[in-house]
Amino acid sequence: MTTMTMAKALNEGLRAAMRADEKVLLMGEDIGTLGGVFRVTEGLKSEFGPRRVLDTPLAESGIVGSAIGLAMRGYRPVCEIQFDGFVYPAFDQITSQLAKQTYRHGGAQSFPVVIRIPYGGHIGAVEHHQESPEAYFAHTAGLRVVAPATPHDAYWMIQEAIAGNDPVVFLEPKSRYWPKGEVDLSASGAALHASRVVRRGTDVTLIGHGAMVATLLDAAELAAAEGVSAEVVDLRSLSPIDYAPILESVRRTGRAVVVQEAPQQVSVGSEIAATVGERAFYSLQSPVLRVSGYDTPFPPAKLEGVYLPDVDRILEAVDRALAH
Amino acid sequence: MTTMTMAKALNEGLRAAMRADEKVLLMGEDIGTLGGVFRVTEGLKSEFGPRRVLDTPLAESGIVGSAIGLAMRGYRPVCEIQFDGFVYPAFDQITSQLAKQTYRHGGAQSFPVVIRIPYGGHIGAVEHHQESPEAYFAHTAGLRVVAPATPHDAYWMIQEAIAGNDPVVFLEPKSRYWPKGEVDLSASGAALHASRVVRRGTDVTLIGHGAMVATLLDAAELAAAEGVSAEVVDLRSLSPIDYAPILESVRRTGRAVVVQEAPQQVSVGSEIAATVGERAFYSLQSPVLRVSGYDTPFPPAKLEGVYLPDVDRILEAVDRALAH
Amino acid sequence: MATDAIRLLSPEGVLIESEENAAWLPLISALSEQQLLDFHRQMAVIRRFDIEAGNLQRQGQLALWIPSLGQEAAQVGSGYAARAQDTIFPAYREHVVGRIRGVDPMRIIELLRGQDHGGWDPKQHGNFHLYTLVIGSQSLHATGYAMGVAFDGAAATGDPERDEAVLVYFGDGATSQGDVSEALVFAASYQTPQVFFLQNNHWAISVPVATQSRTPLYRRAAGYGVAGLRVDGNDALAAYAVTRTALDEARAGLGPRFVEALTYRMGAHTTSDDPTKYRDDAELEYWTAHDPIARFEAFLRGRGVGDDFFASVAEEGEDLAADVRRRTLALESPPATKIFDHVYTDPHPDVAEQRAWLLAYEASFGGQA
Amino acid sequence: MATDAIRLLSPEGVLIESEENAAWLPLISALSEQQLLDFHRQMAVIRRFDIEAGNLQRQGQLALWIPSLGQEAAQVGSGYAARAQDTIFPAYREHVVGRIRGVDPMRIIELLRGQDHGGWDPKQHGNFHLYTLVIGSQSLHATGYAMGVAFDGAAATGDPERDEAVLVYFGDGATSQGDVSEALVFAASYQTPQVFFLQNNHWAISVPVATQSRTPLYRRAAGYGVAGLRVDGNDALAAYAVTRTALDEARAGLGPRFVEALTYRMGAHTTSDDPTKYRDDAELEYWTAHDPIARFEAFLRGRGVGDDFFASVAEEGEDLAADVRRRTLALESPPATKIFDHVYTDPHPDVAEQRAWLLAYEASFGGQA
Ligand SMILES: Cc1ncc(C[n+]2csc(CCOP(=O)(O)OP(=O)(O)O)c2C)c(N)n1
Ligand SMILES: Cc1ncc(C[n+]2csc(CCOP(=O)(O)OP(=O)(O)O)c2C)c(N)n1
Ligand SMILES: [Mg+2]
Ligand SMILES: [Mg+2]
Repeated sequence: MTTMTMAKALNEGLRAAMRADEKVLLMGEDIGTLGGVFRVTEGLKSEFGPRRVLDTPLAESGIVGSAIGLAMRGYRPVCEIQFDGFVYPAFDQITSQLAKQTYRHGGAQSFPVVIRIPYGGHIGAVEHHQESPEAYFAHTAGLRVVAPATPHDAYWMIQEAIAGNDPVVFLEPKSRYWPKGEVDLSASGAALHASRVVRRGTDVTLIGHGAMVATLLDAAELAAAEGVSAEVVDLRSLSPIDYAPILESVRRTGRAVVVQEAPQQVSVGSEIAATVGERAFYSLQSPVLRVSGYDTPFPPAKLEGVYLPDVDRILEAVDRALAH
Repeated sequence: MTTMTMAKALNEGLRAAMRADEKVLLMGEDIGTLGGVFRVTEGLKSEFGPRRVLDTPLAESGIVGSAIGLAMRGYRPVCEIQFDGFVYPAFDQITSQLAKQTYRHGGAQSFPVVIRIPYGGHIGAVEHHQESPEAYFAHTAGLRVVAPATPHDAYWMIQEAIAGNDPVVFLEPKSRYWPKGEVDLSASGAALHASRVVRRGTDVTLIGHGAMVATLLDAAELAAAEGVSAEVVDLRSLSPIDYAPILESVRRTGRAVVVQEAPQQVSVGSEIAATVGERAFYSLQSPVLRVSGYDTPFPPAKLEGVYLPDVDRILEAVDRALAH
Repeated sequence: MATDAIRLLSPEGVLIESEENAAWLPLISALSEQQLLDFHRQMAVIRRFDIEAGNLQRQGQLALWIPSLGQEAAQVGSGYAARAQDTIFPAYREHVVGRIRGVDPMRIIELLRGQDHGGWDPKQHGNFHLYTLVIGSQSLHATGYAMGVAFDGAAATGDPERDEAVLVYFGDGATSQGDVSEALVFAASYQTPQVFFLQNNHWAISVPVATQSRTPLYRRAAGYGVAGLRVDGNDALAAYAVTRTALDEARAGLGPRFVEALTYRMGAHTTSDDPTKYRDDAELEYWTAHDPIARFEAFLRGRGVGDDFFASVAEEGEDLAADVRRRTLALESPPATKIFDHVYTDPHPDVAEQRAWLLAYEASFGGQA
Repeated sequence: MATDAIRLLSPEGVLIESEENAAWLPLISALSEQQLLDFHRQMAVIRRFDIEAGNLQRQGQLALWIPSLGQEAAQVGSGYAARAQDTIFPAYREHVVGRIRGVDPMRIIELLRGQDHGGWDPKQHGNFHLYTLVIGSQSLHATGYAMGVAFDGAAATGDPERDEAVLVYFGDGATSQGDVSEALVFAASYQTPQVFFLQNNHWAISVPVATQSRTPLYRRAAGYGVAGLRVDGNDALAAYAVTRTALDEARAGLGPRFVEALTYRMGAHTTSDDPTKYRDDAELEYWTAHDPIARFEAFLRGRGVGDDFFASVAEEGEDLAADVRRRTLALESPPATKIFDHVYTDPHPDVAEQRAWLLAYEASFGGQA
């Protein structure tokens, strides 16, 4: 066990993946000499050289499109998109090409391309730098979508994502880059898509991913002080979603609140509410509630505190769930 | 009342909008001299000239991006995307620019841009020509998303979409372009976002949009023969969704089945199931069920019949809903 | 035909042994008689196939047909210019190139019938990649692949028999797509061993090339630091010599190259299209008079190739057409569960669950699945 | 500095009255003394403001600061080249141009503090559009706007005092984005009255311009049929003369133009950046010696402008800095409900509902909303 930030854990995970397989290469804007705007790739260009850590031209479609070609050549490209809001120029290559290539090739060829996206709010940044675009990818068949919540998960999940044979959108909760946590560099980790119960409880199930997991734990702590026992599930994977622990939990608690930073409409939260509503129908004592970003563009930084779900809004929903 | 196809109704609606406001202009690939690959814009270039009906270069981001600039100049551009699967190159301009411009401008400027997309399956076409991308747009705050199911709705909805002051993604169910229906050219239509009950029933509420509405009506007819009374709601608008008629219906029937061509995960159907599950919780006698495309890429044409929801799959879900 | 296009065969089929062609002519002399005959055979046989496929579409057997009619010379010349170790990324109209690289035309039939979205494994078929229907996308895949070739040290070793190059096809309409520009940027930045081959067939469905560009398109390349040339695309020999040279330069590590072949889409864009709505008879007449296959036939006849050969080619075309018709009519629908195959490479719980559901559902009707 | 760049002022600030500059010099002679002084004033005052804004960011008052340091000449020359009726689409670093067009620098402060995503109404502020943070996007907006100008008949009437043109700014990194290529395609196709103004400051964050292009970027334009020129971007007079001419040609209906200004980002990319990680001291030294403001000051002094003027400019800079600091410290957070304002122009039920919910929710805490 060692203590490190998520940024460092990702760095170590990438390093381990690159050492394990020389076909792994990194590409993106400013990831080489600079080490990425979040320093996640720091030191990797000097260790592995400019042919394995590529400072690309400034073009996201170019990055993903050429990564597809590199995958056809047998490489395992890991692309960095500098910020969440800059992934959209690559959307066509991701949606119509990357996600569908394995299918189109009838399995004759795999497309092990990982797209790393620092995502989400809480860092007080300007427009396009605080978004949560997971719904777009989770709706797209052919992609896998994951988001670690802790340094330890980041460490093994990035390696699992790279080692797998499918395209993975790897969402990194950028507000969690700097807090430190325990990382077991020798542990091999769980299956990439396994959700996990991070706190046991009996009255209500709180479900979230990425930076929201820490907020949910805070909320559960406060709820406990008020006599409410909340179970917290870290989704880890947004596509596919590992429903078994969620349904098991909801069948016990009878109540669920799904929390996310993304806008609510047609979101991963909607999907979970729909599926839990369907599969745990007879166990539910109150409707599955969602706490999300509002259905507006991500607001100016000074208002992100209003926009993003916080402990108070989560507890308000818990109260509503329990009031039923 | 006159009888015409949806393609013709759209053509007449566009013509009426262009006559009413000289700032309305059409842009897209092959929409001028050819009249569009579906002939929806037939005759408009000869009536309004090449400055109001633009055969653009082959670049979707260019089309939407320049439409934004034209809107800044006071125009009301109506863009045609040739097929559903070709909208993704424009995704950045739609998501990060068009959807957010009004917000960014603090209302100093409106962005009345309509993006027409022939969408959906049932026409036996090759890859990228049969998709239902509505979830991507319905998740995006700042856009409105609508889809007519009949020639009459197409006629007035396209005019409402153009007359409104917000960006609208206007989804045209291409398999419904050719069947004829009654169109009242003098009726002004409902509010753009009003859903409508198209068949009354008491046992189960069937909800859908676009080409699925006709399928739902067929299913309801067959269900009636088996003694099941199904109510059918045509959503018409996917963002915002007009829930009042839906909730009113579900509160009566206690059962709902949402049907769509799009893949199920993180879809408009998920949103409706989540919201109905939340707002009609105490009325539901069985879980809200979804019948959707599978969570795979849209398959080769020979298999679209397997992929797309049909009467049998809808009735199977109705049976399940009633069995609870 | 613009005067800045390289032309080795006159419209009458005469080899133009001019001063300015001096650089290219040795490449033509180096072609064996058999190779020249093959140029013609591939063009003529695929044209016959093309007509048959169009008929099959009209008879409801295919969802769509995309003819290569009129563009055979650009394709046969560039296709044969590629060496065995090269990798090719087509758009969707390169039936001649596919045949040269060993793709059974039935795979293209099946694709456009709606049986499959791909159809062949590029690795097993002359490194000829799948058709790409989203305009311009493949240009980036080709560039990425070529980056990989360079990173692997599989180019620029100085051995043209082993050094690899990449050839990517796209149309005049495609040049307007941002992806093609980004592909040029990446290619120039990584100095990929790659040739961009533009078939300027003068139309993007109903839109004339003048809407895409008011300046000759081969000049686009220079702005990216990529050397560009224009060739008479209805002249198979010019297409061959120029592409051959470009590929060999690229494989030698001299950087990416760009070739614009001026040709003409003599037929409809696809069977869904009606070109009489938007283009002149005169234009079609001009280009019919410049038919690439007729030109090559005249060239061969000028070299003494006789009726026997042309009759054998016609017969081969008829045989292929008949065979394709027969095999098309014998095609069966793929099994329903194919919709779930290879959505992912690794196991996926949702796909497995939906597949199981479909099987159980179909079984409930009495096992028609 | 590349030799193909147009330069009117030597690095020592001497006007180069050479043969090859003959076409441009009359434009400079036509500038009044006051105009020349204003060139300097705007550059120097914004540089002082820029430093203050950087300090405010470091003190936690701003989310980010984007300096224009080093690029003032390219901006002041091109900014003054635009006529009142012209419309300008900046990227995000054009503080000098914004000031010329009447945007209060506080609006930029508020944007980068995170109070607002926009900040001003272009129609009320010299037709200076909002900053666009997604690289290259604004190039298409500018082209669309310019299409509208052409469709309105507001250009090419022959009256330069009334004919409108559009000026769009972007960086060297942006040239790699597909959108910029598509903007060139559309501009050429519709022959828009528009100037593409590229500030090549040699870096895109940590990536040198050589990664984006191995050939001079102004040559990119010719491949689209757009005339392109390169100018010494640290020479305010050259930037002025060339952009003025390009805009006047564009407004006259001669088609779009492209100007590459060679300049240098002397500071960090933004306050989040640390350029010592990726660039040489020597490079910075070279460019510091070529500081555009120092060059212009030398030019003015050569014309007899004295200390008084420079002192008054320094004072104006100090005043602005103090004023901006004072006003920044006085800023209050926007009201919570601002997140719902103007998401749509027409009423929207979901927004209304969520807004009402928020108000009720905040009221439940005792009305802090
Ligand atoms: C991104 C995208 N937009 C639109 C289309 C529809 N479309 C198919 S072919 C075509 C014209 C292509 O023209 P060109 O690139 O010249 O190739 P050609 O068909 O002439 O060979 C269009 C617009 C598409 N396939 N992809
Ligand atoms: C689409 C997109 N990708 C990435 C970024 C992140 N980013 C912001 S500025 C920048 C570099 C821009 O370089 P350049 O165009 O040369 O302009 P400069 O900042 O040098 O003025 C990058 C990569 C972005 N804003 N937008
Ligand atoms: Mg073409
Ligand atoms: Mg730059």
